[in-house]
Amino acid sequence: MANLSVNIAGLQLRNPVLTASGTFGYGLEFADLINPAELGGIIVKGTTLHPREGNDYPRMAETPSGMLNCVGLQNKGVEYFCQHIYPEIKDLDTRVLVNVSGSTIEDYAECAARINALDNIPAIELNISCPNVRQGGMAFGVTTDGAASVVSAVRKVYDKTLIVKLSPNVTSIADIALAVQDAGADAVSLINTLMGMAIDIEHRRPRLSIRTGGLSGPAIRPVAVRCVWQVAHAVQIPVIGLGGIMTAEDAIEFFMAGATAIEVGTANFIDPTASVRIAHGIDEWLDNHHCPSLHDIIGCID
Amino acid sequence: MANLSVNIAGLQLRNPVLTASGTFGYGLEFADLINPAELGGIIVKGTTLHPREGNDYPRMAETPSGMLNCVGLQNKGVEYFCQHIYPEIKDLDTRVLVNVSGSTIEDYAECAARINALDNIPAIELNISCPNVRQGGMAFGVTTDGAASVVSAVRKVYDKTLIVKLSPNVTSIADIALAVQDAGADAVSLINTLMGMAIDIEHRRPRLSIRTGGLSGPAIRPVAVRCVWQVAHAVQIPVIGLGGIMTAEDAIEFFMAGATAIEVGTANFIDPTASVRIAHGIDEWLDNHHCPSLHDIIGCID
Amino acid sequence: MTKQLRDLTVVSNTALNERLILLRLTDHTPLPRCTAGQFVQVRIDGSPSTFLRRPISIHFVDETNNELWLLVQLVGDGTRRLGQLKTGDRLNVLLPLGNGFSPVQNPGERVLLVGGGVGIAPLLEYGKYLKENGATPIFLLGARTRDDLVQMEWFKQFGQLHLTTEDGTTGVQGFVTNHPVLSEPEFDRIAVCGPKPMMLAVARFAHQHNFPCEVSLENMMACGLGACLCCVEKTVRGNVCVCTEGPVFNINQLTWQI
Amino acid sequence: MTKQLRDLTVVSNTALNERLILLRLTDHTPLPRCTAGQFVQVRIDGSPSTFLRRPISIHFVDETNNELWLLVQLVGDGTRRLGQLKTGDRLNVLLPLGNGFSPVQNPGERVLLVGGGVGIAPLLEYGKYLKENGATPIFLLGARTRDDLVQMEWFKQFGQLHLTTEDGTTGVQGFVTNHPVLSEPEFDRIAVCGPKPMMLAVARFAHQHNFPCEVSLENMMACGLGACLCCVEKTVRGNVCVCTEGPVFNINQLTWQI
Ligand SMILES: Cc1cc2nc3c(=O)[nH]c(=O)nc-3n(C[C@H](O)[C@H](O)[C@H](O)COP(=O)(O)OP(=O)(O)OC[C@H]3O[C@@H](n4cnc5c(N)ncnc54)[C@H](O)[C@@H]3O)c2cc1C
Ligand SMILES: Cc1cc2nc3c(=O)[nH]c(=O)nc-3n(C[C@H](O)[C@H](O)[C@H](O)COP(=O)(O)OP(=O)(O)OC[C@H]3O[C@@H](n4cnc5c(N)ncnc54)[C@H](O)[C@@H]3O)c2cc1C
Ligand SMILES: Cc1cc2nc3c(=O)[nH]c(=O)nc-3n(C[C@H](O)[C@H](O)[C@H](O)COP(=O)(O)O)c2cc1C
Ligand SMILES: Cc1cc2nc3c(=O)[nH]c(=O)nc-3n(C[C@H](O)[C@H](O)[C@H](O)COP(=O)(O)O)c2cc1C
Ligand code: FES
Ligand code: FES
Repeated sequence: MANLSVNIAGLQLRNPVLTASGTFGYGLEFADLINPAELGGIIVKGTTLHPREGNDYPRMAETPSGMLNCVGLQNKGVEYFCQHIYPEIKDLDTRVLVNVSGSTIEDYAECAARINALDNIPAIELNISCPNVRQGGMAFGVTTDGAASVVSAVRKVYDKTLIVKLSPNVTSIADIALAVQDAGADAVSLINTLMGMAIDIEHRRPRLSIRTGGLSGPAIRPVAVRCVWQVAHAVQIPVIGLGGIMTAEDAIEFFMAGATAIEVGTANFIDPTASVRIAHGIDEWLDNHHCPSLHDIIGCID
Repeated sequence: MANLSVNIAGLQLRNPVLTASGTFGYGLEFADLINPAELGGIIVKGTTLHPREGNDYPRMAETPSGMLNCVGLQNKGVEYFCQHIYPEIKDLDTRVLVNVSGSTIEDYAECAARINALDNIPAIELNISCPNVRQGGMAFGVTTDGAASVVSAVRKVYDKTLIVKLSPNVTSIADIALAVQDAGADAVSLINTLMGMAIDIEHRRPRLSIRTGGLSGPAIRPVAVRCVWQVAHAVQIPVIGLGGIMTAEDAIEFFMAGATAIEVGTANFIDPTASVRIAHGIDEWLDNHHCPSLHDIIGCID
Repeated sequence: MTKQLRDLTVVSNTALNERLILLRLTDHTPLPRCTAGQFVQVRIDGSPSTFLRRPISIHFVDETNNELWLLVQLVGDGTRRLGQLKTGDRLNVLLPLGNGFSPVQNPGERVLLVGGGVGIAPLLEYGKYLKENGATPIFLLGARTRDDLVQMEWFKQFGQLHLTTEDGTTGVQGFVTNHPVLSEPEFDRIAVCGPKPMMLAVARFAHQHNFPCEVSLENMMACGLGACLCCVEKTVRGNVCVCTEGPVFNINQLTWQI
Repeated sequence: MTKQLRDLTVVSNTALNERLILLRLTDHTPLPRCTAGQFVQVRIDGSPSTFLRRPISIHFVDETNNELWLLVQLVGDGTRRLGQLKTGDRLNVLLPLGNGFSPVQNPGERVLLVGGGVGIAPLLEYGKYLKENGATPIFLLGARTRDDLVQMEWFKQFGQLHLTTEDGTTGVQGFVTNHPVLSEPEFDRIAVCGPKPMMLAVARFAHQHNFPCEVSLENMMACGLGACLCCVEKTVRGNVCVCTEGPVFNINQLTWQI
């Protein structure tokens, strides 16, 4: 048993494996299949101030080693979350984080403020990078000014661990990371999905209802590893890595590139036990390579 | 037999299938396996003013449904090309285009000017998007000003069809496309590779000699289709689409997204006859779908 | 019903015609209880172009032999790969998923089960359940041609069989909605599974005659667990996940134009 | 030699030990002429994680039976997939590629062929060629343990056999460079294929004794045709493609520290 615990700017995790927002529901969906106590934490669905219906069906298309989605932040709003969902998940034996999305800076801040009041939510992940709704925050996430302004506003009302999730659909993700660090982020997570599109040539129409969507899965892993490596070398705050992680070996790539923790997303769909399997696999890998602690490999690629 | 001929800003191609630069050598490497007369054209390797050794080995890593490369524009320089290679390829029964790369605006322009003098090279593809050399033009390709300045300089000395190849590693590829259109490009081709990285965890080092490289292959196809769709809806000049095209059906996606021609890259490595197979397949698809001409489907996705 | 992830063993894989296979699966421990209309998510190994699991209805549960049967139409790389499985191979299956067809509501009720194409799959198990629980299933099954009407000996065991084929090679020529059994309708309710246009037509018929009607949807899925929100159907309650709130819906929950 | 793309048929696929297979391939038309040391690029079908072709040396050409033999070590998903091929399966092969070992230079010349691990693969064909053309091949083959020294009956037919194993289970214990055959060297030249450290050691030996020496490199490849420039090796002439200018190089062309 290697020491797998990590600390993300005050957020202590028993192991570095989180489940990625939008791919693990509220954790409850996987209750029959995995034990949350074996995870570092669960990041629940993108939550917005007001309820959202999301985009029309079809919302998904399979692509080589990946998938496109345009769910569009369907959720019942923060009020419903606090009233009905929080009570069901607050005593899960793991860290529960909320992914916060919005359309306006005020929405982001108000939503974050509401969650700040929930005792058992030790951190939020601010999604300024959703490519799937016109007002999904991607507009904020792609400029340094936009990103900084959302983060500053949320920082004012949110006093626990503030993780900001970055988009890879930018010219320089390191610049955005620096901007959110300066605006008060405690950590960054990356990457959100790459913007993509697929066409049903028989019907001559896009495969997704809103034409474009977010690409996830192993196809994007090389891009994600590159982004994590770039950002980890640019910022001082912890980096959480994700994008196409299917196995413990994939996760190790992210640690070596500089990530302190990782998130498992699309892999949950192919193997609902993926996150736990990966957590065990990391432990085993470290043991086999005589590393007493995960910190022995974090950022070892210069 | 559908009508497959297309015209890219004066460059007449007998069919819309080109081979992508850096993946088909000078065409001669495939002489035993395909008949160039069945192709719209061949885009030869990235050529620079001065000879280049390229990057150290290893230059390649396989990734899910794709590969990373960091060849780094190895070539013998434009002088050698004109003296020794041009004579061997100038009478190929297809269009031969040269992909022009550089480190400085002057280099680009001088290299383009030299090729302008070659009678049987009807067009160049200006590579302002190579992620694999520090001075590979990507610095130009990621800002509208940088892109415009290279294109303006080349436009002054190059009077045949000028295609500009764009990078997907930007926040808004449509903005870059508009900038190069305004600077005098006759057409744009996209996408070049996505910047990525892979790590050999056993040896704790990057899999590529210069750490990062360009991701190509089917993994990036959804990103490429999205970029083509965005750019085709932004510019007035023809768009050449590429990125992960392995089959005729993949190519059709690009036409529907707005491409007038396509390029086949990484597919040549898995099937050296891929480009010809795709050309035939497009013809067959159009016949089966009762389209007398390729133009019946170009840009049919709004 | 607890969801489980199991490596099931292929007992047999039989080509019923050029496009349909019957896959019989078993395990060394008892299979979980399943309800007719529920489905499973199978992991496709060894198909380079198939990335996600594939949802397949529970065709039949043979409790005596601890077998789960799947009826699969070979349409793309994933299902074709299933077609290559051999006796003894393992198949990773997530099950049981979703909500099935309604339980028996009145003893003796007559339930019309309408299936089209591979949509007949879940109706066998439902027919068996209905018969075993005192209801009377009546099958109305349609296909393009005779060879596509498979497993008929099995269906026969549980209820009356009415058939249609588009080419008239067996049963009544035309679509299921052309079958005379619908002209003197004495049913208590209807359950349908098949291509969308067929389900729409039957839903219209049911609506006109005021029969309660359930349809089984086949929206594209990623997780099958209610986590990804990819499989949503617009309902009177807004977008809901077909994989958890369906795949079986009463038509009065849907926003179809009927 | 014209390069060809062929769907070859598997005549047999034999596990020689836990990690090595012998794949015998044939075709209905005569196989192209190949030179010892050349290689083929095989397309791997049905492996979700394998994207590119895999380069494999020509192990042996059985002209009488129109067979091409490959000796493959199962190291990753691609080669493991080759291990699953069955008699009658098709394998898409691009061949012949690269430049092989030097032709016979003097009648009667004594050529030492040094192979380590699966690096013995190309040496069988080369040994055959040398013997058939009036030279005298002498094999020095090394492996970890006895079971890894496969195809020995075949090697024996073409020349003297000297063996080493790291664990001493057969032949001399140690590495090939520990073998006494090297202490009284009466060779005209040397050809080597195996792990890099072994090739380096033999290259050093050859250099010291002024023997011409050829090594066969295994740089990672994408195209195998000289088109992608991924497989380069630094040489005295700069970076050159191993797939077209090699895989066999005279050590005086390389920039190795010897
Ligand atoms: C709840 C549910 C139960 C199902 N039960 C069965 C069953 O019992 N037997 C059976 O044969 N099939 C069933 N299906 C359909 C089956 O899941 C698809 O045919 C299968 O996923 C296709 O996979 P593939 O890789 O072979 O084809 P692909 O290559 O993925 O697709 C081939 C073609 O089918 C289309 N397609 C794929 N999946 C779907 C879908 N879910 N809805 C609409 N179009 C689709 C694709 O767009 C494509 O045009 C069911 C689907 C659902 C959602
Ligand atoms: C010219 C040439 C001739 C060859 N001849 C033979 C032969 O006759 N028999 C044989 O068994 N093998 C031969 N090889 C090696 C063979 O190509 C690789 O073992 C094979 O590609 C591995 O594929 P895989 O999918 O099984 O493993 P992968 O999963 O791709 O790789 C497994 C491990 O091997 C490493 N690896 C893969 N390819 C190479 C390579 N080319 N060089 C160094 N490391 C690599 C990977 O980095 C990884 O660590 C030859 C290679 C070349 C270039
Ligand atoms: C179906 C789906 C829904 C998602 N929803 C959200 C979301 O609500 N908020 C968010 O920040 N990211 C969301 N994501 C992005 C993932 O959290 C993750 O960043 C991305 O999928 C890359 O990781 P992966 O390749 O491991 O899936 C979603 C991804 C998928 C596939
Ligand atoms: C090995 C390799 C070398 C390449 N060299 C060049 C180059 O010299 N100039 C250029 O513009 N693009 C180069 N590219 C990019 C391709 O032309 C193409 O834009 C990219 O690979 C995406 O297409 P694909 O997915 O079909 O390969 C290279 C790509 C590969 C894989
Ligand atoms: S398939 Fe994921 S929610 Fe239904
Ligand atoms: S493998 Fe492509 S040039 Fe050698």
